Amino acid sequence: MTAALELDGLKKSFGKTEIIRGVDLSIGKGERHAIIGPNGAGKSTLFNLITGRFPQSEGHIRMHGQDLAGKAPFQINRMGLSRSFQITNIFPKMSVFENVRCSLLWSMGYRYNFWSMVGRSRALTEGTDRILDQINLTARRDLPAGVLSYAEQRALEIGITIAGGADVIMLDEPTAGMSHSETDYIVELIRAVTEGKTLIMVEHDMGVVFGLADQISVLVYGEIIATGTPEAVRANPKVQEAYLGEAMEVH
Amino acid sequence: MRTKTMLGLTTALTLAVSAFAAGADTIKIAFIDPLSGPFAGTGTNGLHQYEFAAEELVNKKGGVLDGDMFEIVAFDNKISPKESLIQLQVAIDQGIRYIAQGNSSGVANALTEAINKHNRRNPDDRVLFLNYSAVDPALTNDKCNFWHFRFDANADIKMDALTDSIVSNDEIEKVYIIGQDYSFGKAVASAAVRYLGEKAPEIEIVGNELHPIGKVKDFTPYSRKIVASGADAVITGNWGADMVGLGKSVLENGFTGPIYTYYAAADGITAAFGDAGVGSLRLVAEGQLNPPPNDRASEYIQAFKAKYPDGNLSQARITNVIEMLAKAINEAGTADDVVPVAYALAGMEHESLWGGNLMMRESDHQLIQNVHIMEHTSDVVHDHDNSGFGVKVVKTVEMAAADSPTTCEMRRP
Amino acid sequence: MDLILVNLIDGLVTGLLLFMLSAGLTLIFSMMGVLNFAHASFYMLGAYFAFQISLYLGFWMGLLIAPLVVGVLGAGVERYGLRRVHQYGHVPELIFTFGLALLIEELVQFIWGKNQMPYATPEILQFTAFSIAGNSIPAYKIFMIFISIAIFIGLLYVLTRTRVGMIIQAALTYPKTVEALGHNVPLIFMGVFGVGTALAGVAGVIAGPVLGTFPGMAFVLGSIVFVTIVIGGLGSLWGALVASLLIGWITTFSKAYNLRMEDLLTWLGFTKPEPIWDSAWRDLWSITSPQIADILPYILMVLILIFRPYGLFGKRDA
Amino acid sequence: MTDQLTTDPTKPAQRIGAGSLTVPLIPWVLAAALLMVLPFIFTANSAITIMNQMAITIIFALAYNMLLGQGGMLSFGHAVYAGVGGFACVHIMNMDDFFAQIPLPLLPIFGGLMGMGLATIVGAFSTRKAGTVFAMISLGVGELIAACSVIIVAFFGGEEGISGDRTYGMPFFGVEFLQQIEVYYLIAAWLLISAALMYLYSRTPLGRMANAVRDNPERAEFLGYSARWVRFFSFVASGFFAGVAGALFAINYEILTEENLNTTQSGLILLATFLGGVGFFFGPILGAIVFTLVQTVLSLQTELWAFYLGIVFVVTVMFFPGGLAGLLMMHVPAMRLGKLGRLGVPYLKTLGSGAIGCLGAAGLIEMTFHLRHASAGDHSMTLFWITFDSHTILPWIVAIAVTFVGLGIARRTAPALAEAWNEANTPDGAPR
Repeated sequence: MTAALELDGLKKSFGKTEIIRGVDLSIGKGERHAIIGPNGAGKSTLFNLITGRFPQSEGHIRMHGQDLAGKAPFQINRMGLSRSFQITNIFPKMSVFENVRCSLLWSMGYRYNFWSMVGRSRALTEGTDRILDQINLTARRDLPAGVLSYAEQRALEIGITIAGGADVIMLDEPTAGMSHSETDYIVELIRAVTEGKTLIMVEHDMGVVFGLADQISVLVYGEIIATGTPEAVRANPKVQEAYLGEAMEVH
Repeated sequence: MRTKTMLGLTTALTLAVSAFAAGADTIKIAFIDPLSGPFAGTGTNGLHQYEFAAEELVNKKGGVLDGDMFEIVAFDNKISPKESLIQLQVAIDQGIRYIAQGNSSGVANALTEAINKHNRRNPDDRVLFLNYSAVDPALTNDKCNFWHFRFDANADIKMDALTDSIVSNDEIEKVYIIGQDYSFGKAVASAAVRYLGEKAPEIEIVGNELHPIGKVKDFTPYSRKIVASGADAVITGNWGADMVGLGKSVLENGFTGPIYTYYAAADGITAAFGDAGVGSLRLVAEGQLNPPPNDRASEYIQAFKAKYPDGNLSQARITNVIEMLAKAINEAGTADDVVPVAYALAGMEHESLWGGNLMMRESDHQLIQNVHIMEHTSDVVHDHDNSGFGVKVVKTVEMAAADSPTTCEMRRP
Repeated sequence: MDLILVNLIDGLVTGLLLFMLSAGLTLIFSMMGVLNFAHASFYMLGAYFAFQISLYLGFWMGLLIAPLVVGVLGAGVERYGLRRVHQYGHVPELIFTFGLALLIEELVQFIWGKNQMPYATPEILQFTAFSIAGNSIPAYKIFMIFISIAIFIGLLYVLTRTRVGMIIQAALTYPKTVEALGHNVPLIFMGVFGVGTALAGVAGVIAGPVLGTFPGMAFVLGSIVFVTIVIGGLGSLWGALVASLLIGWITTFSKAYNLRMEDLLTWLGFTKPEPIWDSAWRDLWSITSPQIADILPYILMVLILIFRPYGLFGKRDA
Repeated sequence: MTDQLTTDPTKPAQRIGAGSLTVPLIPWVLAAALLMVLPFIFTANSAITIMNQMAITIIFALAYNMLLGQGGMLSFGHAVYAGVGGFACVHIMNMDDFFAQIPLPLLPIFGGLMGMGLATIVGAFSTRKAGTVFAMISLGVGELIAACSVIIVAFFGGEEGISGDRTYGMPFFGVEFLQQIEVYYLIAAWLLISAALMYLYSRTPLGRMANAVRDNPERAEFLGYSARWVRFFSFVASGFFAGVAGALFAINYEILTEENLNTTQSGLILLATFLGGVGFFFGPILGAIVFTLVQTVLSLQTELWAFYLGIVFVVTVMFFPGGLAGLLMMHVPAMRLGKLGRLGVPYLKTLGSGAIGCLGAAGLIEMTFHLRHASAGDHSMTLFWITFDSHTILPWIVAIAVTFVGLGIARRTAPALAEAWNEANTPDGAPR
């Protein structure tokens, strides 16, 4: 069985600064994989490399065995990879319903269709409503997304990310800036909507990480210093030393 | 005609139509020319000349027919062919039968064609086109029609006179032709080449070029070329800012010979040249202001300057338009049916306020008149732009090009 | 050939004039991300103000006062207009400055009318500095060159050698950080906008007498200034300088020499269709370089945008 | 407050726009009926000319808004697509044999295809980026093609343009399009067809994605759509309808010139569209109507029309970025609550007096202008149907008084209006 996602000697430099310094990682199908690490370790850069936002300097990224080199974000998305963003990245002027519907269009085969009415497709409307229901935003359906509360926008962000039915889901700090109750709500949401899919997430909240992930990788200064189950990573002395130290004591 | 207002909606649309509704005893002449935008100065000045001429030459003398007065109705065409057609429609709708326009041959081409079509499609409310300033030769040649009358000498006729003047000047051996890149500029250039070739093949044309119209910020490179070519004289059809820009730049960069022009007077141009233009600027035009041709003309100019101190009597032909139209209406006995008026105008002879005879040639509706070569000087009685400078006639071609050929095949109703 | 030297000087004058406009525009752009469509309108205001002042106090006072007035006006536009529109995003900002350009043109016509103003060079500079092969170089042109270079050096000095310049340069790249350091970034923005428009004002003051002071002067120059900073690379002062000189020389030389498309096509191995006036390509064959001189910058810009979207010296995408 | 705005999903009738399954037909039927009867209300030929102009501008503005409003692309050179479509149609009119074979009403299709063809070429490189880069390329290409129009005389006819005769086409059910009114109905029909098509386009997947790309191109890329291709298709579609507008222009005026292509024309359509409002489909329609009226009717009344237009435009950009349509749509919540009527009196007080104040100010401007630029000795001027001497003090006092009293009352009553506004937008019984 090929891995869902495979990184092989991945490097990225901005000018002379090497941000990602050779990452090898294999994420299996259906795995829930969390990437943790201190600020500035290169977690978001890693995400951006995988999703085609930046080109890598060296190395390979393979999804289901296919090389992603030189592919644009939309091409990677069409191959079944979808991501969310650390800073909420939705369509603020469009309604919540529209937001979700737009994220369904490509996967439902509409592509650059300009001859059929979106409003006429029952399947599309029902599909959108189903996702709205899943992310608990049915009541907000017709509001402009920009007026939602922060937690609701985060939920919408996740809704948009999963709507297209991608089988590899990447979430960048889904609970950043949330209160405890909001975090619990989002964690439950993530658990529900990524059922049966490969999940890769960057997260700072260790509660979330240990609650959700099957596997954890620790990224420090552009290198992965440990990968394994939560227990193994927790026990890893290198991790303890490099990063977790005090942070772990708290939890 | 007043448009009925329905549903109590006195909308702006109706306003447009009814705003100019006036009494029955006036003969309205639509003045369609730019009254806003970059050429508004020229347009407004022309409008004043029309209003003054109608008042002074017709209305004060008791009007035409049974005391019908002339009224000039102004329409702003923003020097756009499209706007002109809209304004033409508005004018026709107000029952106006006479359309006067002059600025830009492009607009004139659009109007003459539109009027031709209109008259063919609507025989009940035909109109006449009194073109007082658009000099593209095509208007009285290939594009001529029965409804169009041109009161200015066309570009060819003027060039004929202008080249005569050049040929008679022994000091001119090399000529540089430069103009704006459009129909009129090209017409001027080809006429210059043709006439010089016919009259004085020994005169060398050392440059013949066109520059983009209204877009050149700095004419220095052109004047460098002119100076470097060793030309003794420059011929240009430039007008407006292009005239000022080219002329000033040529003089500034060391050119000392004569510059032969069509439109280097009034509308701020005379003031802009001032002292620099003396001895160089030559102008070919009809209508003599200096030396004053007769007392009547002088009185007329003084009266105009009294009413419009900032204005210029820059288009003497406007008085010809008004006088000849009045005469034609009287001869035809009607102002409503333009066909007899047109027949009366065609072939009409008239003595101009500015001296000399006028003859509206029947074959192409081109007015045959005296064409003058003038020079820019301070030795004038009537100046332009209140600058102390003006144009003075130095040479006259009587009834210029009276027997010139035309390709016009006019269809008459 | 002597003419080359003459044209080099002429092109330099045009280029430096363009640079005074594009320098301000590019400063404003790199700081605020706003392409000020109305920039050339401030140039026009400079010329008109200077003309008005020169009627009473003479040319030199006009040169001194008019740019200051323009700068204050510009700062006012930033403070009360642009800052308000800023919240809606860049496209409305661009539309705002576009509307402003229209309004200023109408305003100028309202106040001064539609004719060209008799704004002339000062008498003290109305002589021929020197002549090259019969072509005279007016002293005023030399004066223009000196003023432009002085301003460029002054600008460079302020930006690289003074504290204010350091803050501005920092604010260009890290506005948030500079603000956090306690500097009043909105005030800096206003100041830069004011200075940028004042520079345009200076250009207007010294160009008005030679290029004409009329309501269309902004429109004629406006889009060329845009083209300049796009070619140079949005936000790059050196780019603006290089592009200005490039455009100055390209347009001057293509006007000064009659290069014909016919020669080029023949050289490329095409045969001239006969008879030429009946061919659909007749217009292509008859093109000469002076005819297209003024659209060359646009062609250059489109090519640059296609092949090098960030311009000659640009560091980032707009 | 936001809670109050939430619609109840169990009542489909309340679902607005986005979710509804049907395209509302009633406005279209009303529009068609209105277009039918308008010539019977405004019978004058010049009124029909203005309405023709209006209809053409509406199509063009709607096409422009496909870019600006729906696609977020600001173009300073869109006139070239309309212009080139129009030029192509005049050339077709002049191809005697061919033109006699096709009925005139089909001509706009050719214009549209021509506009579309050009848009395809230009769009291939200009739509890579939105925002400033797109705006600059559009300006450059626009200037380039406009400048070429005087150089490439074979196609564009140089400065004087080219003209044709629409009546040489094949008669369409016996109609030869000799009269303005016949042309009116042809244009009206095309207006309905084009507007409907453009409306429907905005409801297609591509149309929806154009909005998404406008709001957040990066996010759209991560949803499987190439922002560039979405922009490209919008651009091409917009080019088609611009070409249709150009073709109708050709049919109506039978002449096309350089000014159909130049940046002034492109700027005007931006002005009209933005004034109307880019946020709503009907915004450009409103804008085109108002703009055409200002251009053709107000310009007959005052030389300063462009000055006023400039002021209104700048004020719109600064204070009402939603344009006229945005202003109208602000009243929808109050209308839903059935409280629109409560705004009537405060509006009358504030806006009424404000309008009078503005007219007073306009009067002052006109008088200043007359004082400065009228010919000396010409002291009499006519303003609002009153003729008076602009060199006496009385009219000035009156104008100043009207201005200050009008604006003063507006200012005084503004808080009351704001109060009434809040009131009207708050459901009864809601906590304030």
